[in-house]
Amino acid sequence: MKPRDTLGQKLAGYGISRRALLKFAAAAATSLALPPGVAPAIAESLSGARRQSLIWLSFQDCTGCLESLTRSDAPGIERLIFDFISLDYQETLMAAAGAAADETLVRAARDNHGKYLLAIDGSVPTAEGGVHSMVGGRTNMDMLAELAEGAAAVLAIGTCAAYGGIPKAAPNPTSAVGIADLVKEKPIVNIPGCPPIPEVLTGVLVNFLTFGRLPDLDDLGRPLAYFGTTIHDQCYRRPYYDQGKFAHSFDDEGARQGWCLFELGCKGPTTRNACASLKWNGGTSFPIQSGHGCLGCSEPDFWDKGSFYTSLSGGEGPPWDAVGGAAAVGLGIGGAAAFAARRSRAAVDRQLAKEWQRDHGATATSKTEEDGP
Amino acid sequence: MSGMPPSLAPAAKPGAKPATRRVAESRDQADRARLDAAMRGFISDFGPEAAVYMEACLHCGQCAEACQFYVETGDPKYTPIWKIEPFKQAYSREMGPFAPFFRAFGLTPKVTLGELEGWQELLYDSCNMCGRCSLVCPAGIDIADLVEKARHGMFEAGLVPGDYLGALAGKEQETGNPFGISREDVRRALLEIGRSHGVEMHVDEPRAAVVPTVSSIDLKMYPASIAATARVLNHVGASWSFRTDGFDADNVSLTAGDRTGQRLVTEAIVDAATRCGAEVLIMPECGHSYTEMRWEAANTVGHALPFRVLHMSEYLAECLDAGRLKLRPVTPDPEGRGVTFHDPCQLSRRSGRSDAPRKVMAALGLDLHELADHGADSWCCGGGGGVALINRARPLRDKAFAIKRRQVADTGAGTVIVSCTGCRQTFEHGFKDAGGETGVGSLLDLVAGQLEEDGKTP
Amino acid sequence: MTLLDFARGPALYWSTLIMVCGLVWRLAGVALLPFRPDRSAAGPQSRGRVRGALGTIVSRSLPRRTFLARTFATVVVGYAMHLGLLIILLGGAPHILLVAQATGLSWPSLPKGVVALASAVTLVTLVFVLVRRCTHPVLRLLSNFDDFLSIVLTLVPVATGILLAEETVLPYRTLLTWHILSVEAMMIWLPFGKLSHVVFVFAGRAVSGAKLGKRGATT
Amino acid sequence: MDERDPFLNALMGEVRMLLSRLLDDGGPGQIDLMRLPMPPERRQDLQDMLGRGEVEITLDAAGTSLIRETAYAGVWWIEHRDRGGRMVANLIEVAQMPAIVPPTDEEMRASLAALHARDMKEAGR
Repeated sequence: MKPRDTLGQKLAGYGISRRALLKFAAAAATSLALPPGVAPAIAESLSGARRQSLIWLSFQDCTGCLESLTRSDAPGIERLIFDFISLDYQETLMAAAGAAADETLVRAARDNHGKYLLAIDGSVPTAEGGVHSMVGGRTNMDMLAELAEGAAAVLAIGTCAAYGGIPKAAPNPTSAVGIADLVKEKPIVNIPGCPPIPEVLTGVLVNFLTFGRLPDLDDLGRPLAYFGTTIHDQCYRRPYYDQGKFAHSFDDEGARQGWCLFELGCKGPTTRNACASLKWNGGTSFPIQSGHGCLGCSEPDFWDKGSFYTSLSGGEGPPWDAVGGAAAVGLGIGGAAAFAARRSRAAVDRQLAKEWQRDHGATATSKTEEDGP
Repeated sequence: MSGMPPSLAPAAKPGAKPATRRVAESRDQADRARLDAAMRGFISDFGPEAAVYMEACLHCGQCAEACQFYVETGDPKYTPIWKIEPFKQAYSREMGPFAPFFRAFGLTPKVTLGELEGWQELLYDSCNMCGRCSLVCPAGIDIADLVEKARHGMFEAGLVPGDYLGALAGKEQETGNPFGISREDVRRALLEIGRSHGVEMHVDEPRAAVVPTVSSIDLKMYPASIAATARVLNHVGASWSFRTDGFDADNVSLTAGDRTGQRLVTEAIVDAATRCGAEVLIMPECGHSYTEMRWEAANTVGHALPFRVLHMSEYLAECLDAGRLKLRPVTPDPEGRGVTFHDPCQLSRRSGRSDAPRKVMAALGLDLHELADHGADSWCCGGGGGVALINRARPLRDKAFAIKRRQVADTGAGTVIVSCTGCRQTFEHGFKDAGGETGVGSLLDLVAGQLEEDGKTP
Repeated sequence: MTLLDFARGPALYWSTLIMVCGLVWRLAGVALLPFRPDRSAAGPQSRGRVRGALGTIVSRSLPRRTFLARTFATVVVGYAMHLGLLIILLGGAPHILLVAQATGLSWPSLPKGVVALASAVTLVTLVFVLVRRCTHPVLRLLSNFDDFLSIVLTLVPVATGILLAEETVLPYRTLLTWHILSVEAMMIWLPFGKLSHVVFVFAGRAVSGAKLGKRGATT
Repeated sequence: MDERDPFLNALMGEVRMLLSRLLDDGGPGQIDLMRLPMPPERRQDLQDMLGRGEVEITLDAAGTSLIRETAYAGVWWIEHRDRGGRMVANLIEVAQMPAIVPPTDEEMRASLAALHARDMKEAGR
């Protein structure tokens, strides 16, 4: 092992001190929800970790995820992790193009077979054999199948890669799917979000570098450390929800007072993500803090769950004409039942009238005729 | 309705076959046929109102707490709404909005004749149709009304209890009164009462503005009440007459569930009163016949009645208001125990006229001690709804009467004033069976004894 | 489609339609039966059929003093349960929102604590009602499957609603799913069972109130 | 501030427990404040509660860190910031001296070697 292959050496080469690494470890422990006491152990482990090869493929995506992960205006210490990672192939970032780029990919996959991490942003189109998204004449489906085979683990970055995202939204013309729908044999970690929070990817990488494995995942394949609680649970506006104080429109007094946005369609209660604690843009803010409800972008099928401005308790009730239709059907059936009952009653009345006629003849001041049919 | 107004129609022909024939026949009918007859009887004249009641029951059980038969026995089978259970089932199967489904999937078992036989006691022996349960029901279900409809079904199936009630109803159809007294005998009896009580009697006058009716029970047991009726009407100077062609207001058929008989009795009285140009028809001191005539007769004959129907105490109150009835106050009883008053359910609760008898009592200067539950809240004497006519029900009736006895005792009053012959009988029996010493007095008799004669007819 | 999506989507859609259809069906089934006009003369103290009907709708909500001694438990429990349900339905912020989205009508919500207390009271009374129905001789005699199902179908949404509001035991999303589904089950059953009393108690009161009101009798 | 904020009282209790453990030689302890619900007001209240001691260290390593002794000796308030000035970790550390401050033997040996090399270089000049 060459000395520069460990992070410690590499950091030293950058002039990064032990204290800086320790500091980063403390931050990583915080973000991974590990006890703060383990920071020294993380630092030590990181310092001895080997350089990790990472191959990044972009499929049916908008590059927003990559923007989110790389466009940090003040590159923090987690930036170093990316530096330490050998980002062997990333079409958007790499200098190489054309055949040279392809060659890079082939070499990286061959040299680190079984050890590299495969990161993917964007969904995979499957309609018509996957021809809707191709790189260098090969479909995304093909590339995924081939490269996943040699990967140690797959990182599905962003909601599209994780669950299909916007390309999968109805009517889903390309039959887009998430990575987990196609890759069955490899461990997959989903880092959903539109875009995902950069710190989450860092945390997953730290976890992998430190402990050599992926973090604990929830039932939707997301790291529990970041997706274990709902936005609602961590939201600073939560006390207003508990007090029943809600903004009813985006410009009312409640909105100005910073009350709960539940009624304006905030999906916080059903969305698991770390936005409310890690926040965005270097911890500046997050959507709810800036006055807009959570869209639930890190949840599967978030685009197809009705309006972003329909509150959670709302749901999709039937429109008035359908209700009217149901009432009309009810009237019809009820009317038919009443008609049947009327007929049987009328038959009884007729029979009684006949008996009356027989027994009392002309005395019959019939009462049966005056009742309707 | 037919073109001929009922007032011009001939009275029931003497040869007309009575409904008892159907009762007798029904004994031999196959169970199936009797069941069908029961359902027919039940659903005939079954309209949206009764149907809403059927749909509205919550099974909350509060009606039990309003019924003296449950309260005094603690037996849940006396829960009022339970008394019509087979008919509720029949409704669900035959008439309800979901009837086709109930039938198709057998969700409600078909009522059996055995069940109906078992329900006979609940529908007849233990229901006064007093409407107290109707008043407590949070869904406003008029259970008394439903029991009346259920009895129609029971009658059609030949399940009227005992020969007593059935036979009374049958005689009523033949002669117009439940005792089978002929018109001529009635006429003789009335004139005889006039003679023996020294009061001017009007019978079968061709024209009369006021037509009183009586209960035939009075004819046999309380002739003084009939004399009192005549005395009061003479006193107020009314043009009045008894009509032997429409004389008995008992309408036992109504409580038996015999709609044919009920209609014959009602029509006979309406026709008689119409024929002599009556303005007022006075119902005797008797409950169910009053509600029948007051609230149902117009629907039975198919047109608004050409005269007003008043209970005797309503008529007395009106005469007081008009200044035609002048009364001497009663002498206070030496012990100063005062009196209490038993509200007849049909007048007070079912028709909203608790005020009328009280106005009369006030004019008499009676020291009235009200029962704990009075007016619309009054408990039934236990004899209403024909229960008084069922011999085997007497022990149960006595049990139910206990609550009335307790409430009367609590007032400390020495006398219970009643204004209904049926109640009067039940009270007398009830006090006798319990060995009590409380007296029972008729309001009308009291009034007749306190008339202020101002030089008119003595 | 997750279960929650199903609950909020097609299940809500169809349960609403079934409820409306069933209620109209049942109402029409009784309202269209042959009606007989009442020809009798009104009583001297008559309030008329309309005032009688409306008055009784109100008056039967209030217990009559004479019956109270014997019906006290039923009345108190009935009041507690129905007021509790009313507070939950009309005062709970998410429920107001539901109405607001369906109709555009909105009103201020009650503090969460008040709604929580009302929910607790409602739950306790519903359990009491269930137990009493199993033990009281009259209620045991009267009760059928419908009665028990109706109570349970009311109890479950209240219970899941409480868990949902307190966010205990299970994740919010799971609880929300079951809360919505349980309400939908109740909605589907509503027109066909005893729960239809939300309409029929008032219909029953109106019918007998009209009759007795015309007579001038106590309603 | 509300002196009776039960949350902060619990936190202070934990600090007391960690300090007592440290004295029993149970080693240093940390509380990660960023994982706790800490709106700015509450954070300020906590800082006010802990007060300020005599020592304050600024650490310049990949961004600035503030290490400040509280009014309670042995209880340290630590804020790590990255180069952009954003807080990446916020801890209460209960220790004689936060581990990040004193240099390790290895570092001192490296320093010694560097000094030695410098002397050699000066001597050789």
